[in-house]
Amino acid sequence: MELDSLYQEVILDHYRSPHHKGLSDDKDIQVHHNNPSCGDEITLNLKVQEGKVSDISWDGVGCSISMASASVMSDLLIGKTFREANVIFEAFMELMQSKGRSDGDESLLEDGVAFAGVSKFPARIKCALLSWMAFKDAAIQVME
Amino acid sequence: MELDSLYQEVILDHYRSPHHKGLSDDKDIQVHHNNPSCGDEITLNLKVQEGKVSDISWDGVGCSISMASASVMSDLLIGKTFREANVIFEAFMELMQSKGRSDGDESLLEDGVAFAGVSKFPARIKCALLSWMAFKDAAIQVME
Amino acid sequence: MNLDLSEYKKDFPIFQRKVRGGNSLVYLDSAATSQKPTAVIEAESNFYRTINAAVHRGAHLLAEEASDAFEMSRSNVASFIGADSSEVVFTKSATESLNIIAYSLGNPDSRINIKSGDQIVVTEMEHHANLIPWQQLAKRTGASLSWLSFTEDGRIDLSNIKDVINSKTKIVAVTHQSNVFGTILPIDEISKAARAVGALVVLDACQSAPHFPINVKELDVDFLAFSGHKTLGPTGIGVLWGKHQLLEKLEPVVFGGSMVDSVTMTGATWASAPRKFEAGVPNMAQAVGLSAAIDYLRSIGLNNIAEYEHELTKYLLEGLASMSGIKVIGPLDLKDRGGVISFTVDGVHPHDVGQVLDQYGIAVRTGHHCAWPLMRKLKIAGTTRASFHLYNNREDIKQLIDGIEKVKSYFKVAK
Amino acid sequence: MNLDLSEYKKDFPIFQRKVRGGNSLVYLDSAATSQKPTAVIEAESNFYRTINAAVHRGAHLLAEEASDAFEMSRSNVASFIGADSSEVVFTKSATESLNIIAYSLGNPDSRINIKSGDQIVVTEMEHHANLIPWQQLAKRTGASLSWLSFTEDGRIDLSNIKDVINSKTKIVAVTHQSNVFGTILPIDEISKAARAVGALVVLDACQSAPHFPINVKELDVDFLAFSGHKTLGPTGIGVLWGKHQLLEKLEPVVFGGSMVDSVTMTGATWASAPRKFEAGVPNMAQAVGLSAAIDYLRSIGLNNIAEYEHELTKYLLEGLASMSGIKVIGPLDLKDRGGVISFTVDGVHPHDVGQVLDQYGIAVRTGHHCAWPLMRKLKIAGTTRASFHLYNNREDIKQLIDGIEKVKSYFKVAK
Ligand SMILES: Cc1ncc(COP(=O)(O)O)c(C=O)c1O
Ligand SMILES: Cc1ncc(COP(=O)(O)O)c(C=O)c1O
Repeated sequence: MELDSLYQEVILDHYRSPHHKGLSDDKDIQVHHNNPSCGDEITLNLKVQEGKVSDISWDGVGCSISMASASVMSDLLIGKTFREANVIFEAFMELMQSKGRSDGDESLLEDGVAFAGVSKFPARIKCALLSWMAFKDAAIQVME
Repeated sequence: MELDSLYQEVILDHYRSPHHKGLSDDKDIQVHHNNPSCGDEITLNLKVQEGKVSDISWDGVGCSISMASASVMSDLLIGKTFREANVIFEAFMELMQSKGRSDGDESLLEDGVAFAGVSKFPARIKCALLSWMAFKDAAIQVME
Repeated sequence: MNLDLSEYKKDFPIFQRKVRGGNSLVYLDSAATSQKPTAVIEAESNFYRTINAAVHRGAHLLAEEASDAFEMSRSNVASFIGADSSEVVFTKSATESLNIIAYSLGNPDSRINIKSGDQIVVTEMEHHANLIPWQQLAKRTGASLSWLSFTEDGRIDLSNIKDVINSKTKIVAVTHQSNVFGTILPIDEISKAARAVGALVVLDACQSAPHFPINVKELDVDFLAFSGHKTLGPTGIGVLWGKHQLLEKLEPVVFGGSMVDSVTMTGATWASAPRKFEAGVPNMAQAVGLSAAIDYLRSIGLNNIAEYEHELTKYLLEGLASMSGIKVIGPLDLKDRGGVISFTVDGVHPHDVGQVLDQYGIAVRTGHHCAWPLMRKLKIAGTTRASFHLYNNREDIKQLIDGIEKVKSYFKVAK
Repeated sequence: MNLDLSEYKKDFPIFQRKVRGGNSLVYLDSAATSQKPTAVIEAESNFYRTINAAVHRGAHLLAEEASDAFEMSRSNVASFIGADSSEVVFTKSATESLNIIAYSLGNPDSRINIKSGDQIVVTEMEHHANLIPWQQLAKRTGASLSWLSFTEDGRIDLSNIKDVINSKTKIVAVTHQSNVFGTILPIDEISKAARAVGALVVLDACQSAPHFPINVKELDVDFLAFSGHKTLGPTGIGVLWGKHQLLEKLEPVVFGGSMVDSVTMTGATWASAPRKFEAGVPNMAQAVGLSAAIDYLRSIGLNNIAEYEHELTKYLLEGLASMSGIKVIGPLDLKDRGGVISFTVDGVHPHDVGQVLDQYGIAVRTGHHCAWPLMRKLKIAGTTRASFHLYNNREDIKQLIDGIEKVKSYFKVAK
């Protein structure tokens, strides 16, 4: 069923048991983003050490796609340099814009490739991107 | 031709040689009205004596219908009591709303019956009424 | 079902299409926008095909016919709400209607206006369109904004109405029917409180005018707004009604052609209402389409539509009550309640509920429904909302109930 | 005629009807509103028939398809004027577009705004829609309004431009083509003067966008407005274009749903442009219709249309020049001139001219054309105006010329 390409098992697993959820006290910056069309919200804490994403923690309310995406993103980016994080970020963006025509680079995106199906549902792309946009915003702010 | 029912000879005559055109100095009140959709304008001076319309004079720019109507109206109302003037006013209103189904009461409206055809041209009714509305406004103001 | 309106569904061409997965369309999103019968679509296109011309400016036949059609539409809208033609302003949407009132009341040149220290009252269940314009008016003028709250089951809380609507209150702006709860508000009580302190009442009739008979005189309000597109009419048209003597006291808001009495380089004076509120070449084809929508609604009868939707509402509320893990957000009973039913599914986010339903051709709305403060107060992210119009039927509701069961099993929510 | 666009007339269903006296329709009033090709009428109705749903809020297929269609229309409009999608705001009309800019620039919270002592510059040939909003902005803020005048033959008078556009000037709002004279204004020179003093340029493109290719980057302006209904598109839709970085600095004007980032009972924050300027369920079907109009215009080629109208203009100007008692109000030559020709007939009021022409099926506009200050300056009550679009032809002009002769003989004006 078409739906299964959207709600891959990996996504539902992350949704039910999200990683890095719960804001840690140790942070360099906190950002709050929301999706005004559906009301989903995320608060994201970012900690930086020696040019690396040393920690991400987050909290929020949202649909399975947005919450699973925050979980997967945290897994992917923690421990990466900002340069590496940016490559992953761009790869995820590209996947989201692929309209279902890309499977994603699993070596880069790991569990993130499960979101390939989301790109066929235009209304859900912004769900998948909520946490990524929050991260990007936090990263820019922390650089300044 | 349909047009001839609008532009009766009487109307064109009044248009070419309007009566009571040219503002007299002797007035109790002056009003200025316009027709914002076409820009036609009329200034009307009213003089009252012993409950009578003792004089009307006017000036303005406008189409044949509006100018002829001012001319015919002046002829009709000068010398009448306000009560009589009001009866004539109402008769003219009724004629304008008749959608071509009335010939008008010639004993009351005299040359004014020439405007019967105007009632078939909705866009022109307000032309025919410009001076009448100015008169009504002046009469109300002078009463106050 | 006592009343059967099923014969009318065929008048709505959209139901001939198939949606995702080859399913028939089960459209349960009429509170967002309604579908259009052929009569409306054709009224709009026939305007273009036969009499299209700019109204009010014309010395030619088309302009005359277009003006006639436009003004006939105005009378038709007026009679639909028990008003006079001179009181009906065509706007682009209910949102614009409400903004126009707020801007005009904020203009110090209006002969009634809002000043610093005045108070504006809304409710905590307003749609953003009947909240933010008032927030902004308060901000511009130095007035304050207060609100009536709501009870657990989504009814307006009038317990403190005498405190909230007080001697400082100049405007009370409320919705006639909540677009989240489906609750119909007791406008008479609210108007009475407003009248007692000399405040104006603005009614957001977006969710009422399309569904049951309304009459501005009986409602005893001062201004009223509704949208064409929720009333089976075209998009791009809304209605602003205001009492004539009030409209005459107000300054216009949008400036341009056809709304003036006279213009020089240094200033302008205005035509009378409603003309002064309609600058520019208006949405003529849409006005004519809205008029056709009103004719269509009246040919069925607003009372019949209300009764029919009431029965559908009863049926859905009963269906939802029989399911586990479903919470209706709004009144569970049928008293003063329209055909808008919001609910949550335990353990499944509304967006995911909507997505699964969509897979089966069922169109519902999910989220905060532009009533974010309401959601915040309830501490929920949003709801799934089903809303009706006359083209819905029991089968649609059965499909929705079945669909919700599929949602629960898809997301492995305990039965 | 070098270029023949006559094959396109059949695309416009209105030309199948007969008007007063059983005559064919000679429609010469496109500057007021244009006629619509079937492709536009059907695009609008097909929206209702197949994908009608509220955009931007939907978790269902129709909402997705409607949003797609709406946003595609936006991109199409953007590319039509050489802009980016994020810079195109759908409004209800050019009038609304111009009012939105004026209101937003008057809001002290906008990061660019007009203050007491600032100066706004317009021209003396503006349509009321590009004059009164600025008068009102000046009034609200304490700014002053100045204007560039025009020469005898209806061209803009730039002789004192350095005085008029001076260091106090913050906005220069001008028309691209006069809707009375037909003159095309030298926007480059005006922009240059505005740039020299750091003023913003607002262009009223109502009479240009529908008739010749325009590109906002080449024009070097900051804001631009045009109407759908004059561009072969539906009524009830207009376009506001603004440079993205400017739109981002401006506060929204109409408040409601879908334009927010976040909302509480006490305040709200805004989405980014263009969304923040589009409160409420938008005029979706009309946006889709406008997009179809743009496709249609482009399929013929705006350059071809301009050239074709140029030839018609030449033909009419020659025709009028050969008649006695006719005075063209506007340039007699063809340089920088569009297909709008105003004239007076000695001894006959424009309204009477129009009435007689109407009797022969010829639709022209008469009066002040919402440019009353222009008429005052010329000391005339109004003009008769003939204006073209691609569906006109030489035969229409012959009929007009013959019609004018009939007017003269009807009113017994000396030959
Ligand atoms: C030059 C000009 N500006 C502005 C307008 C206003 O356009 P609309 O009435 O479509 O808002 C018009 C047309 O009426 C016009 O010709
Ligand atoms: C209660 C209520 N008020 C106002 C609006 C705004 O209507 P529109 O978007 O048609 O302007 C809506 C619908 O969106 C509504 O449901």
